[in-house]
Amino acid sequence: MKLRESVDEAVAGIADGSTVLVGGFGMAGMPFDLIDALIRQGATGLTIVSNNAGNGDVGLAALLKAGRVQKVICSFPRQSDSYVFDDLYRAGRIELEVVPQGNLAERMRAAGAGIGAFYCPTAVGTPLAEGKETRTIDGRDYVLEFPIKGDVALISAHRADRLGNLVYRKTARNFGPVMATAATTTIVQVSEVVEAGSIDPETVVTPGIFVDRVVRAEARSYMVEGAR
Amino acid sequence: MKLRESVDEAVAGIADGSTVLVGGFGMAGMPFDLIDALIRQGATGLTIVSNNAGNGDVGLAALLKAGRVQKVICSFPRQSDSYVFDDLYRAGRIELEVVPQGNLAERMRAAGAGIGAFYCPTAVGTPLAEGKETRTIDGRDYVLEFPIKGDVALISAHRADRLGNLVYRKTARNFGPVMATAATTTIVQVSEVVEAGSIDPETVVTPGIFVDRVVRAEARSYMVEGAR
Amino acid sequence: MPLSTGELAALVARDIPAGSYVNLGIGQPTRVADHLTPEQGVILHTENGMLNMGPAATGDDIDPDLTNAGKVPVTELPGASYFHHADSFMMMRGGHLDVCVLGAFQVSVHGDLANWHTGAPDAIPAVGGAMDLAIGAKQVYVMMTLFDKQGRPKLVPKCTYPLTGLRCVSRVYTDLAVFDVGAGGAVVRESFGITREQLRQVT
Amino acid sequence: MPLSTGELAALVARDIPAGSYVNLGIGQPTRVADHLTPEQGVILHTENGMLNMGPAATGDDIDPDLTNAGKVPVTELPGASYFHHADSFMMMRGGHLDVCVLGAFQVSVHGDLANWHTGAPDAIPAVGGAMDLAIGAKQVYVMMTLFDKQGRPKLVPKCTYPLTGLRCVSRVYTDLAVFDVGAGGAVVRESFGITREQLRQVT
Repeated sequence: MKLRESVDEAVAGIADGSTVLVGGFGMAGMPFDLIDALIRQGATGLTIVSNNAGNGDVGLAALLKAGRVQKVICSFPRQSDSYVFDDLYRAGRIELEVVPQGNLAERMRAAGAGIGAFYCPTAVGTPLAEGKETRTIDGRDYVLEFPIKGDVALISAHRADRLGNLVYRKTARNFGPVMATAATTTIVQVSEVVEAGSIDPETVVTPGIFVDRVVRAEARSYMVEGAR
Repeated sequence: MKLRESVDEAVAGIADGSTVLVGGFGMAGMPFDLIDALIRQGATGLTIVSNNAGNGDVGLAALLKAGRVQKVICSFPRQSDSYVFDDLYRAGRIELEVVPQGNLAERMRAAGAGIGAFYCPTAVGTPLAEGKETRTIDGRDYVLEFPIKGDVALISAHRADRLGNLVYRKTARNFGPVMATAATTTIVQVSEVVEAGSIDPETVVTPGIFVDRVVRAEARSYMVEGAR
Repeated sequence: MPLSTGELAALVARDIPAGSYVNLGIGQPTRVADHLTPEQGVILHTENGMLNMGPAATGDDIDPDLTNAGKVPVTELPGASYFHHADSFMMMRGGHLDVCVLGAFQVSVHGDLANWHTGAPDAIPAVGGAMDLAIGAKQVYVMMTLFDKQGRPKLVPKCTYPLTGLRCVSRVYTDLAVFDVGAGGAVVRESFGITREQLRQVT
Repeated sequence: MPLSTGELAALVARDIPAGSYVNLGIGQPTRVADHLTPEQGVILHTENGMLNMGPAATGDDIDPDLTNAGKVPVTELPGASYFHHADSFMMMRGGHLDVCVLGAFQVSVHGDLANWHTGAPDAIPAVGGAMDLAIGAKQVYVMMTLFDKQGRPKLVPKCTYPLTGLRCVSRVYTDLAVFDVGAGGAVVRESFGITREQLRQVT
């Protein structure tokens, strides 16, 4: 029931103004085919939560270029090839909230775990904590951080079974398992779909309970920045 | 450097008055051999954090019976065969802090993750939230919960490599991975020790960074309560 | 005719939507599993770290490393997964379970739940995962008798036993009637061997 | 003689205790890895979800799914493990890393770190994992030149650049000297081609 026939079917119904969690660390784990489908689908005014703000002209960068994104919440927008974001930002055409990478992960985990807020040691005394509540606990200072919940998560995994159980490949795992827990609707593109029972239950990384839609998509051969 | 020759060597140095996190859910995942070694080692005045408070006369129950435990922090002390704890408790010879099971897990995770405290939806309006700070966030009520950090964790896993990477077996996994992150010194008994590289890196459940000492111990054939 | 426990379990099972992720707690509600059909494709969660739990294990299938929340040996179904306790309770507390079914000492007409402690001064308190389930699952069903052994209703205007969770129960299945509970109070959905008039008098 | 970047990286590598779990951030500090010996048994962590990361990948070993924090393709060593971002940052923020080595714009003599933002009004802010590493690792080493391109000391009484973390750096490795920093101020451990008197004048 979770399997979809096409990436277009997989992204159906994403509403204008949605908060969309997008997996990937740079190119690794980026759900390219789902993002391309989202561009075709047409939803606009989106808030994107992702570690970066797009590379080159593909994936997240293509979505930004298409003018569908109102705000980006990320840890590291600036990269050697983030020119699409850079131009939009300098032109004042996109909002940016910079979040320390660990807070990005932990705030999404909090959303997935039902935590209302948490005291975090990161960013104490820095500009990124300005205006936030702080508290001293056992002699250490903390900043109060709130969950980041997505309407939708778009992630990429290596293999899924028909129940939505997922395994990933190497460091392409990154934000996928966390985002899967934090969104109302989690949509996953995978290289391979197998029967239930084909994935060793001890090795499942994302249990199917966190997954709503699965679609097989050819793994794209994308560039690795450092390998250019 | 993490491998120990014997369980007695593995538990060496545990101080009187330590907080000891003890893995297991009932019998499954209980580190029997490490607990027996701890009894021989002699540390006393211990605070034990574990889901239950011992079964029959073995494992945690034996440690309690030996008079080494001052306080138990657990979610479910009362079981069909928890008579050792029951007698100590009724005699006023042991302190008890009952913690909802999810809080027990999340408070240890918080200790492992550097979280100072977190707002939690569990137990709002119940006796277990009495005297605790509460806060309404986005219209929902939460209780403020603080981390539980261990001086020592004693856990049981299925297999370790020489770097301390661990995999578990079925529901014996339970609290092991969480406790491993939450203690200053994590001590693990395993059925099998293998060379580095023998465990598929995609399937490691507890990375070695959370593990300080590993010892091989014959898996005990223990009773399953429900199977009696 | 009042329903037997088995009939009640079957009734609950029938009402669980296809494809749901469900936790059946411990004790009597676990009998709901016997009445779920393969076509329903319901996936059972057990708090001690497993999804797609199968039936109780017998004979050579008994594995001390594979038990349910009641510590009874169980089996795994194809597509199962294992995870640690923080992840397991994340599923519960984060609102990922569709339905949980719990026993109760008392439920209030507004959905308050009391099922962990009788309030007896000499009782050893033990809560387990009850409070996490109560506040976490999207739908909390209670399965209980309508009256206790002393003949007092267990569906009450206000719980007198120590609470497990506030306004968390959505439906109460009893041997004599099924109720929706919540902000508007209790509403009878169906009854068995008791008239609505009689029900009104006792609840 | 002032140290070259390679010599400085070798110096840092020499000071990392055997068996340590270490994060080398991005950029220049990653060169420390080239000088670690197998006997040291140091295990490298990369924030994007891996322990026991190996050297950079070349040729056919390049795998787009296996990169370091700088998005450079790398390799895995025997005993590696992969994990998701929340677990990876748990290692950092929970105090499980023994050492991290970071670059810096400025470090204060009391150990404040500024390495994420120049403060230039037109710069696009980007923090990545810098703040998490700064507050999380047991020992935070900084590796930088002692002077910036305008000849101003980067070890300062008080940082003027936006901070990454407060009182988090324990040691500063520069081309001209190594300092311990902290509550008591900066203390020179060793110097290279500069006298202590000269150091006192500039820092």
